[in-house]
Amino acid sequence: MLFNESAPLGFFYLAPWIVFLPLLGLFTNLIFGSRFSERVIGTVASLASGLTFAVSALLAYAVSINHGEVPSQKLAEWISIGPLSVDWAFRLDSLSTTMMLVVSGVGTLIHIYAIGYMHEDVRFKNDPSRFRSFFIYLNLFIAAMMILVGGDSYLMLFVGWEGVGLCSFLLIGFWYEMDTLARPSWANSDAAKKAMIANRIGDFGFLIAVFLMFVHFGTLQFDAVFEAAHHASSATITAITLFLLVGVAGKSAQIPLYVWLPDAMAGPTPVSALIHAATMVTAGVYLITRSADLYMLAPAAQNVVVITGAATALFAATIAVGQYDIKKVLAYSTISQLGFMVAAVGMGAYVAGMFHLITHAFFKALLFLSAGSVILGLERGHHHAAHAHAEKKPVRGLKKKKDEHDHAHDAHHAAEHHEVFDPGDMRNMGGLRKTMPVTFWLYMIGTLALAGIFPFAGFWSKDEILLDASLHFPAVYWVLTLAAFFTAFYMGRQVWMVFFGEPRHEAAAHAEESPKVMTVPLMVLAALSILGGALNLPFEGFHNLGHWLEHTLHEVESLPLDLTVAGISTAFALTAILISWLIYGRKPLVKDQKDPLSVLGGLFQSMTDKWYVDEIYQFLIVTPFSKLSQFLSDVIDGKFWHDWFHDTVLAGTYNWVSVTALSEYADRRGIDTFFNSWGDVTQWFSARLRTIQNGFVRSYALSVFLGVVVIIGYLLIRQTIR
Amino acid sequence: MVPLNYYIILSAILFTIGALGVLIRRNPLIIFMSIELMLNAANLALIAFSSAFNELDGQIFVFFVIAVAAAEVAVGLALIVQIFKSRHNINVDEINQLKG
Amino acid sequence: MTIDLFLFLVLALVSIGTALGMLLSRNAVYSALFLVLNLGAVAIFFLLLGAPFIAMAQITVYAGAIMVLFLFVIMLLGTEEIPGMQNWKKFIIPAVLAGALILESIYLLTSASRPLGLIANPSESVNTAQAMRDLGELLFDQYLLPFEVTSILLLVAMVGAIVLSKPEKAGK
Amino acid sequence: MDWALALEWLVKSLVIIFALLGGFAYTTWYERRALARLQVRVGPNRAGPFGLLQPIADALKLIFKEELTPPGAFKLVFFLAPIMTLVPSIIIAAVIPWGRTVTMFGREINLYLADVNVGIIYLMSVTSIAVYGIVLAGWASNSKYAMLGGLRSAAQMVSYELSLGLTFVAAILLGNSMSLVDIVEAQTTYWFALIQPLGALIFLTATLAEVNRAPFDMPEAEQELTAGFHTEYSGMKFALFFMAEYQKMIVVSMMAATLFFGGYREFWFLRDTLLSVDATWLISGHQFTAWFLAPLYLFIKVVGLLFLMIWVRATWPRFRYDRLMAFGWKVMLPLSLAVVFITATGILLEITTGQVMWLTVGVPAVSIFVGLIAVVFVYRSLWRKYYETV
Repeated sequence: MLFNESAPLGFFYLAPWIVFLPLLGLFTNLIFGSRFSERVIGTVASLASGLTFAVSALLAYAVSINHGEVPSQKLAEWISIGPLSVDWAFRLDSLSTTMMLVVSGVGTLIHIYAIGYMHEDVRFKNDPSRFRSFFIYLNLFIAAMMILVGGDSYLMLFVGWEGVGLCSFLLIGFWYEMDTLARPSWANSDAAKKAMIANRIGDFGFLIAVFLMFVHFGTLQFDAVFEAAHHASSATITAITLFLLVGVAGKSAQIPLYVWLPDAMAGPTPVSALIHAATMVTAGVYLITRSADLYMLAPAAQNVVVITGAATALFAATIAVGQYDIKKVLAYSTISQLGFMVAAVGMGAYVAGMFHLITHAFFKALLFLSAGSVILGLERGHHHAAHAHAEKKPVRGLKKKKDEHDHAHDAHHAAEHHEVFDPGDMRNMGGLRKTMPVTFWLYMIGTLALAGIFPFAGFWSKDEILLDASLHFPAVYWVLTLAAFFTAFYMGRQVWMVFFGEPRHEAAAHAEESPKVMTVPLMVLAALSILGGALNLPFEGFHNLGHWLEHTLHEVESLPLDLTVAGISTAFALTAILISWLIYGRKPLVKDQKDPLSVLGGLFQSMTDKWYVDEIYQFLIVTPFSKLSQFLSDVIDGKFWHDWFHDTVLAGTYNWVSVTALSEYADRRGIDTFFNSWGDVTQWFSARLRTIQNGFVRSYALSVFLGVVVIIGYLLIRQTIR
Repeated sequence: MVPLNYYIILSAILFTIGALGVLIRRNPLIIFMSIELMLNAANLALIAFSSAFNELDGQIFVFFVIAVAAAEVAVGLALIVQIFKSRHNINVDEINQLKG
Repeated sequence: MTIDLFLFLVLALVSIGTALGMLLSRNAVYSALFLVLNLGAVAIFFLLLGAPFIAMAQITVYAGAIMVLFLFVIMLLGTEEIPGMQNWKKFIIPAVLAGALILESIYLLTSASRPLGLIANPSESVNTAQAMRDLGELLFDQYLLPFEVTSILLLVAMVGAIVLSKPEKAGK
Repeated sequence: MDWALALEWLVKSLVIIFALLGGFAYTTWYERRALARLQVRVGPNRAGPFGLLQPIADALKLIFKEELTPPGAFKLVFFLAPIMTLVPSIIIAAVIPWGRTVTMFGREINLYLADVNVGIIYLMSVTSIAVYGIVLAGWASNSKYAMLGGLRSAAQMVSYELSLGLTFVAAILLGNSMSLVDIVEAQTTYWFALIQPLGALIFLTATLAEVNRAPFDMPEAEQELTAGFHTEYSGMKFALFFMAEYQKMIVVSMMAATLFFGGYREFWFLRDTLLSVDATWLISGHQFTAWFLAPLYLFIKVVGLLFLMIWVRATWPRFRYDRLMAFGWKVMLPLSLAVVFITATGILLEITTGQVMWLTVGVPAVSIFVGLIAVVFVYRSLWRKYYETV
């Protein structure tokens, strides 16, 4: 039954629709999409996502009036084998509905944004037919994410986990036959494969954790697992939680599995914003929060989580400083912020972690989307510059005839771009403040939120994490504060390089503002980035998020504002911004000028080269592995098994047996002779019997009739004799 | 009160006449009719048993036999018409090769 | 001799006579008509044996549809008369076999170690609606699968007949 | 054997036979008059008042005419064919009820010859063997026209029998019985023609084809086949064919009335009034049921349905033969299958939900809808064919 009518207070029966609605949108576009215009496709997909948000809101409302006590909504029995029994059920509590709201809310805004973004992107990349698949993937992602956050067991969570992984793979490799600069290459599909493989390692850990749970607890349903965990040995719990952490490290890009996330920027920017910043990568944080009951029982594992998170936060922040690609900076920033969250949930500050997750979703989505706007602006500028050169027409005139202009792009786009132009490279930007004012102001809001400046959302959430850390893990507190300092610094660097100074490239000079369909969702996100802090203000009587999550997490500490911690972090952030102004803002970069930080020499070069992690992985893992494979293939398989064992031992024996023993003696002299004589006899008889086969159907029937008479006669005789 | 044996004997006689028809007639249509007669004889036996043992299953079986006979006749007659069209002759003794 | 037995003997004579008529008539149309009469006689047997539905089905399907088709084909092809039996010698063996079969059957049945029983006059049960209902329930309950299979068979036969009798397109 | 029972049967059989014979005679008169009126003529009006003696004059003429047997005809079959045509048209009336049980002369008398529980299948089997007479007449005449007419009629009647039989099924389902008396009684509240209008329409159309009436009078299409299967017949043998045709008209009208128009039951608006078949009349102190109304109602309905047939003949052109077969197989058969399906579904829904609305509203609505769809498709395909030929 789709509708569970026994559920209290109505709305719960809507739970399955959070999955069905995106699937509905998906299939609508999949089946009918080829006849739809882009506008309709985008509207259908956005509507599906938006309705999902509405349903999530209703569910959240239902949870709130039910005080969080909601039975899981069973949709169907999925697996029932022996002791293993898994239902397709939806768990509705404050935690999952929060995640649903974030995912579908941010997702909807990004859907709308993507209508505008992809319209131009598919044309710059010269393949408008992929517009539809993009939205199909996006809807699939929403559905999978909803399964992930809505699942009532670790297995359902894993299903969603794999589903989002698949979508991530599909979307990173969306332009699979080119690289990020639209040159023919397999770079993008390599990035997709990298993401897939890195995630597989993490998923492997997750799966082992699930297996352990099943072996030790006999169930995978959340409540049952938590209940059983109290009676399990601490070693078991520690093992489970550590293996879960491996999964988290894969999905949420923690050390050592983070390497896929920067490469994931190969996907279209809305994907980076939705999947690789706001929602999917936070699945790990959600998983730890969901498993809070388990982690509480394993302090050692918690410590490992904290250390992983803190190390990731600092490590990624330093790399971000050295990046030139506008999206790469944000990618490393995302890794760093995820480190914050993981550290927070590791410390047991689940509310702080979730709080940062939500605010981060807002401002990082905002930043990525604005970056996308910048990139598109540069693309347009590049185009117009090329046109202006080619046709000697003013840029303004072209802008009026935008529609025809788009067609013109389709037609002779490929011929236009001779030089390789990277619209994501910050060294090509500069001065966009004037040409793209809306984007600039939105970007500023995102930057301030990320840097943790009062009163933006990031300030409140980050401070809460720092405050928790200062109370429990002083060392970690300082690491995180340092990471926050770097955060503010690289964001400042980015803003100065992108928006201030003079254009360093013709494209930047001709850059154009994005259309409303892209900027309006950004404004919504900007508003959320400003006001998001209100979700959980650290004052008596507020702590809304804390009280809300209390339904699910049970033990929540509500810390008051600590002016020391807030002051230190604000001071650090302001200092960092000031330093960045001194380096990049006071004397803006000019064209082809080296980065001022290059004075640091090898240190800065290491940051730019990501601390050589990829190279180390290559050296430590990939090269030995391929060497080993080569060895196994060439020597063991080729030389030993194939050449020697197979050819000499097996084939030799076989040849002797077959040629000499069987063929010559057994077959030719024995069997052949026998059957040849048999055949002669048969031939002789058949020559006699052939006359019966005369083609007259009735003579056959006569034979049958004769048979009948004889059989009945036999019966008769038998009966008489007896 | 008719003994069941009488019905069976009648059925046997009818069946044999049908079989004879298949054996001695050359017109495929008549052969077909003879087959129908044989089926009919079998039906009679079935119904007689059904009635004697007071079970309805025999009637059901006859029902199926009738349905199958209808199908058989439809296809068979179509075949005969087709053969006639291509050979202008339907003497079964002369239809002893598969080539048209 | 009861009236049942009298009726049986008369109908048996009619059915055997018509069967022989079918076998022996030179003209295919007469053969078909004899067969129709035979089917009618057997249908009356069915009525006597308490199977009115089968009797009516027999008339509707056999006499009303199948034999009409036969007549139709006979007339369509104009093959009323194919010389039947010029050479009597050829038919001695089948005839002897047939005679043997009949004699064997009769001997088997009459010499059976125990009698097969009598058929009571079923006319009381013929006219109750319950028998029809029972038949229907049996058909659509216990014998549902054979019923469906038969329907598929009919469908296949229909398709086959249509394909076979479709006029070939010009040019092929 | 009860002699009184035998006498009763004999009397009832005679009543039916004479009713049909008389009905035949005056149906010809009826048809000629009605046809004439529809064509703004007068029709037979010389013999007797309103030409009422015209049938008798016709009969006399036909009886005294010379009978010819064409050379090369198969004499026995040629002689038997008219009889084989006539007999089914008479015996089919045996199961049609024209009233209910009456107490008369101290015994209960059923106003029908037989109420067998397979009454409907009896109807089917008799209609199905009715084709023999025509086919054999065509064949035995040893004439091309007659032969073609016979073949056409064989194909046509076998084809339309399927639709006819399936509409029978609809009536069986609705009446929940195969006994015609039960079916009539089941229509006390609603005529089946109201519940299953499409089924009734298909029934009427298929019966037109079964009795070879216009617009389905292919076997005797004058322009093509002179007179079809009875081209070579004359005199009384021809009269028998003639008789058979008109008796069949009467009989199928009775069947239609019985299966779809309430049979001998009163019209629905007369229910529970004094004019109901169940009503009890009180005349000079004697109470008796109004049984005699039943045959009257049946008569009225038959006359009405006969008029429908005549009307159709007067207004509709004849079908082309391939269109006729195509119509039978491609339109009538699917539609009648749909009728069975819709009816059965409606009954099932009524049983499972307990809502009579399914039957009284759902089935007619869906049937009419399906019928309209069929009309649209037929219309479009006709236009397509037209454009292909133009």
